[in-house]
Amino acid sequence: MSIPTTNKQAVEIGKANKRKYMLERVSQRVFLFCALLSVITLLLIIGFVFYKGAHPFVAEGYSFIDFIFGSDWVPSEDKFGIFPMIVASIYATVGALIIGVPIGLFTAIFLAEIASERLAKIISPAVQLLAGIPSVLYGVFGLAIIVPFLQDTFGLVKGQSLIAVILVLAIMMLPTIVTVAETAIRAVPQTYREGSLALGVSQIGTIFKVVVPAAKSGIMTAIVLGLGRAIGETMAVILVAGNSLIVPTSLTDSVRPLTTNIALEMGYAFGTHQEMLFATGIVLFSFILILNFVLAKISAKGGN
Amino acid sequence: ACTSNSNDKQTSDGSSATVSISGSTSVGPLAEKLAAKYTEEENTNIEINQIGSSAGITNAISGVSEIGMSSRDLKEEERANGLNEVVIAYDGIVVVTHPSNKVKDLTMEQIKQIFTGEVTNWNELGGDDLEIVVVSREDGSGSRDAFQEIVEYSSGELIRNSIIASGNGNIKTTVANNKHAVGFISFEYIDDSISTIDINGVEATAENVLQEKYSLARPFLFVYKEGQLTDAGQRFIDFILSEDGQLIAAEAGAIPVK
Amino acid sequence: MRHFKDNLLRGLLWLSAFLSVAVLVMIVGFIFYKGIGLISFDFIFGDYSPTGDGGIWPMIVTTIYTVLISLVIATPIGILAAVYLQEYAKQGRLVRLIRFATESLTGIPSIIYGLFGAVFFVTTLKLGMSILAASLTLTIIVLPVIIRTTEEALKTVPGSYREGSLALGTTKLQTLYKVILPSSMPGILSGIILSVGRIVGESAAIFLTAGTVAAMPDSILSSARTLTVHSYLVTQESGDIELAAAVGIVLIVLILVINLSATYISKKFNKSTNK
Amino acid sequence: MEQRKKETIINVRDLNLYYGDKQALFGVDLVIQEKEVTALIGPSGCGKSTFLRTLNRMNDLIDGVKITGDIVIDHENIYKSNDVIKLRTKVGMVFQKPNLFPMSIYDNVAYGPRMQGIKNKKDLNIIVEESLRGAAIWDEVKDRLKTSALGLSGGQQQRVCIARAIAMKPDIILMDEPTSALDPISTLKVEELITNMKEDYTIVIVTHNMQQAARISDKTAFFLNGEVVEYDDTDNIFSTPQDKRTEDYITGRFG
Amino acid sequence: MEQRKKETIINVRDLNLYYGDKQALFGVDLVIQEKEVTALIGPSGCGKSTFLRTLNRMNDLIDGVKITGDIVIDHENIYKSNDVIKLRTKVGMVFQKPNLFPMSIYDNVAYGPRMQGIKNKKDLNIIVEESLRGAAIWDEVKDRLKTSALGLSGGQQQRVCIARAIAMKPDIILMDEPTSALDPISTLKVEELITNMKEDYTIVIVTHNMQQAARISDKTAFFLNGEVVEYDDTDNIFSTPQDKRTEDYITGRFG
Ligand SMILES: Nc1ncnc2c1ncn2[C@@H]1O[C@H](COP(=O)(O)OP(=O)(O)OP(=O)(O)O)[C@@H](O)[C@H]1O
Ligand SMILES: Nc1ncnc2c1ncn2[C@@H]1O[C@H](COP(=O)(O)OP(=O)(O)OP(=O)(O)O)[C@@H](O)[C@H]1O
Ligand SMILES: [Mg+2]
Ligand SMILES: [Mg+2]
Ligand SMILES: O=P([O-])([O-])[O-]
Repeated sequence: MSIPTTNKQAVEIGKANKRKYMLERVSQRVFLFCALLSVITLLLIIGFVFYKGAHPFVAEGYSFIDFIFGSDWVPSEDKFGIFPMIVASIYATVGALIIGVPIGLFTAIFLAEIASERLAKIISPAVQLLAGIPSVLYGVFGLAIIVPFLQDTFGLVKGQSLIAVILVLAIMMLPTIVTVAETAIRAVPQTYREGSLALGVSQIGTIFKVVVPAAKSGIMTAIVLGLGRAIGETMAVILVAGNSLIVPTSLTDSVRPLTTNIALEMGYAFGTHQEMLFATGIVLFSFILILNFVLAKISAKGGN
Repeated sequence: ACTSNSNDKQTSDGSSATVSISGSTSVGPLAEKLAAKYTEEENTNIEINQIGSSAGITNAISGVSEIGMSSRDLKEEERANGLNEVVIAYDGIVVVTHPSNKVKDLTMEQIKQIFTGEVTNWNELGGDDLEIVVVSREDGSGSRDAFQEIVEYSSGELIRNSIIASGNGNIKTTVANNKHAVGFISFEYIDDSISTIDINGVEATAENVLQEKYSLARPFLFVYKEGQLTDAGQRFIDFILSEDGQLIAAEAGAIPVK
Repeated sequence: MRHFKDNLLRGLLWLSAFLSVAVLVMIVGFIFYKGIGLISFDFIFGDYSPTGDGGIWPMIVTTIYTVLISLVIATPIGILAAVYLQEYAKQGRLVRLIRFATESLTGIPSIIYGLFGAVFFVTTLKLGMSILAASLTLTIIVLPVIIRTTEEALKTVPGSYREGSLALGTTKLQTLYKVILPSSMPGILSGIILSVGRIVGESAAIFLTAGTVAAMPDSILSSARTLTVHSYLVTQESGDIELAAAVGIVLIVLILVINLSATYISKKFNKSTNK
Repeated sequence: MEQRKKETIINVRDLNLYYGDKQALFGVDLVIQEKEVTALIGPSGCGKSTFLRTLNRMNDLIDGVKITGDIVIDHENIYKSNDVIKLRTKVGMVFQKPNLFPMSIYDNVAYGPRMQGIKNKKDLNIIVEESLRGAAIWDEVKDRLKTSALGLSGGQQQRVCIARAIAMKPDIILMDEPTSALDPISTLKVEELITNMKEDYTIVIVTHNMQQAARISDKTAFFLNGEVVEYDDTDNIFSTPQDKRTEDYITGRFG
Repeated sequence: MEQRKKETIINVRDLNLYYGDKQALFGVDLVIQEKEVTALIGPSGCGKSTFLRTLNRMNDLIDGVKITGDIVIDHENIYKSNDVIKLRTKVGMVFQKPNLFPMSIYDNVAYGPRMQGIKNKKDLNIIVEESLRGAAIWDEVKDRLKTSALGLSGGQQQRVCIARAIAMKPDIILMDEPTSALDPISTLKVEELITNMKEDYTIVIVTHNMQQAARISDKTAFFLNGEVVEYDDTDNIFSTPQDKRTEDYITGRFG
């Protein structure tokens, strides 16, 4: 005879507990609703962007293939190709990850495991503060310091370049990665450290073989959030990217990532031009969804 | 609080009406200065949002704002929505370079060659042996539209690897920090950090524009939907076009209508 | 060999931390160096004037409004959503969908949020360009941040706490607010601090939804300009880096004050539960 | 024996439990009398903890657990009723590893009663003191009731856990190796306590210490690989085990 | 006894330990001979674990711990030398609560050797199997070596912990109540193991089970309130304790 663990028909529930169960049920619904809100907004936003962005292809006879692979973007002449921007976005994101993730994670490890409590108590809030500095100011910093620095140091004719974008983005994702990863690393139970150290494993060995793997899920979150910051960033990038419409072939080329294209022209766009900017948004979206998907796969693989 | 136009705001007890204005970031600062002066005397509340010419025009059409500001001419589709336009001032555009640049005077043709990439080194123009870095505004910008129309090249001809900067200030900072660079900005933003270029020997001044010796200029527009302009809005436009208003515009670096 | 590898890694850890701190010092140093000359009592507490010699008090007030309203809406929703995902939901399709949605939301560029807010909150819901419309847009932006960090915080609460409490005949809800949430408070708080940063630092999404009106807002339905939007406009349009940096100083101090009060609250919280 | 007249309080019939695909309990039948101490013994991994946790439905918390069969406690089929709260109030539990909350000692013990709505400070004080005395820990902590419970040593923590369970005045108390972290003196005190508590409570205890089982329990069930091999009066189990495997296990210990 | 000729391997002189302001150990003197089993007994909270953890400097991890006095292990003053890694390789440890890493069983046991640079798969396989056999757990886990160690029951986990320590082939093994979570059969196996290991290793073990101390140890130290009250051959301690408090404690258990 089988007894399902979730039995729907209530059998004699104590009076005092009735209220508790009611509250329990109601609260669960409320929690669920809150959780669903993000799905609802995501759907709304996707719907909105797709509605706007699909229009030229559905109703005005533009070719989506030309849009993706075209290399000319001249809205006033009805040319909408975003291939250079796609390439720029990929390069910029990957570059920022390559620089920002290791430095951010290592800083987080340093703060959680190596630094004295006193030092960590000073640095951690300072790094958190960086997270709060508006991206415009990063852009100003990039424009006034990084761009001239690149010009002078490497003798470039212009410092607005892919490398400037990468540096600014890497700096911008640091605080997010450091803060979230540090919290995750600190949460690893002390017994893991003890177990490893007691085997005569060095502190560094313990950190990299036991502590960091145990904090994997939190570290993935840190990277996802940091990545979000990098992909979604516009205002700082506009100022240092140069926004040229060329497919970058070197780190010193000026580039125009997808986000920048949207932010740059949205205030001035009208009609098809505006819709094409939304279409750029769709591409960006797909880009983000693919990335999230890949990251989820990676972290699931690591979880086994 | 600007979804509705000022009709709703005007209450019978005489408290202040609100005029909501949005649009071009070039026109914005001038409009703010005019509004500051105007509201010193009039019991009117003027809200100015600088969000770009097109967004302003869209808002004027949809009724989110009573008046839109534009630094470019209206497009056909926009006109079709029954928009009226008023020129509130003119704005001169000046070509600027790094202060160290020896080139001080260019012809229209040379400017075109620079921006279309036919000329790529300053030494071809009598300057040092430095590669030219072109800085332009974004596609759709009123300043860029006007500049290209007068210099006579199209967006497609603009040299591909030009830096695109998203505002007058951004162009100015970029040019001020790069001895290779050349760009164009509104008269209002001229200062010591950059050096200005004369065209065919004519200096970029308001006077020369008014005397039609200097041709790089475009209108600043207020646009509104027929029948949607309130009394308060109309009075503000009247004020701008008055002598007092035009004086303020001149002080702010713009070129008066008359 | 092992020693060498250890020392190398240890060196890299120090180097990374040094780089992070150096960058922080450089950025903050740059902002202060450029902007400190403009800071004065009148600059902070004075009314704005378009001629350039006015203050930024209206922007400060607007910024505080947006932070407060967004947090008041986003924090409870975010925490409850995280609670659902961690404590209630059975791992399955729905949870995966919600997670996927949350993660995707973190990656959407703020300009798209801005456009969405401008159409949905400003036009469709008829809130107009207003502090409220901007705050609602910001709520969507920070929601995923709060959800994710809260989830991580909840994960760190040992299962034995839950068992211990439930075995005493308490409901999940009671266990939640008496044992689980208090133990995960520091993590939740760090999420909120991150969110404050995101809200204060946002520009693209705000100027499309709240506008750029440089005057003291009458109410949360007024169109207004936040500090960040102000520094954005100043950088783009007038290229006045000093002024942008001066606004930056005020922003940094503001964030500092908010962070310190959050830390203080969390300390008090810990005292009452732990010690 | 006179206890024979006591009523059945727990009646387990044909209980099977699966962790996902893996079956951990196989057709367990067990009848537990009220106001007795029932000991569960058996080698590690044989399912003692798993079985114990079915009695207050703590296994509900683990995803993928499937249960078939019936458990009737106090005339109520606990897997048919939905009132787990009532069940768990009636059936208290002490875990293998101490699991105090990160609160003060006082708040830990007062936690359950407070959640049931007892607010009065004096009442709470009385409950806390009685429970801590009951768990033989009062003297050691009475001066630091307001300090964090996590600062105590393992043994002290476990006794506070027992106090926390006692504070709910349950009918039945489940204990999963409650003394495995205690020193002999505390163990003795707890054993005494258990013997005293028998007057008021029904106790089901998992233990590895056969001496302990022999000393304090009335009935003993021997588990092996998820089955109950033998269940009888403790005296019988230890003197004349019927099953060869029981005998092996017991003598293996003392052999 | 013939063991008397063995050499001193651990020499503790006037050891005091403070947790912040609170003193936990008071002038402990103790000389431990190599290849013997030394048991530490005493009531909960008396400082047994604390003392044990000074021997491989695990207390270094706790903020605010202050230590005075000397501990000489193998002719080296361990608090004067800086090579804790060497110390801990030489002095292994098994904790009170199992603390396996969130990895597979195999990886847990192979962890230490790997970190010492052993990469060869065959060597590792041999080490892992030997260690698991040594900890009397091989048969239970041999078919699931690659599954997560955290899925094991408490008892199984603790035995894998012992295997993990054995895998390092240390000179000295510290054990903090290693069998308190084990069932009698595993306990017996581990006890046998400990008795066998004596041939190669020096073992210091904290236990609450006086029978266990009597069965397996050569020397016994009785701790009370952070002091060593009595330290002698195990036979003497259990037959003719010199100190009244030792007697009370021992008889309290079996009284
Ligand atoms: N959450 C779980 N998921 C899967 N299997 C489990 C889980 N918990 C326990 N098991 C398995 O179920 C069996 C019974 O475990 P249980 O913990 O009940 O044993 P036990 O008799 O209490 O052992 P011990 O004396 O070591 O505590 C074991 O084989 C164990 O590996
Ligand atoms: N990290 C710590 N900080 C402060 N005090 C501590 C800490 N760890 C232990 N103590 C205290 O030191 C004393 C000795 O503790 P210890 O854990 O060594 O006892 P024990 O003899 O091992 O007890 P048990 O048998 O319960 O494990 C206890 O009073 C305990 O409260
Ligand atoms: Mg068990
Ligand atoms: Mg101990
Ligand atoms: O005036 P614009 O900003 O549109 O060039």
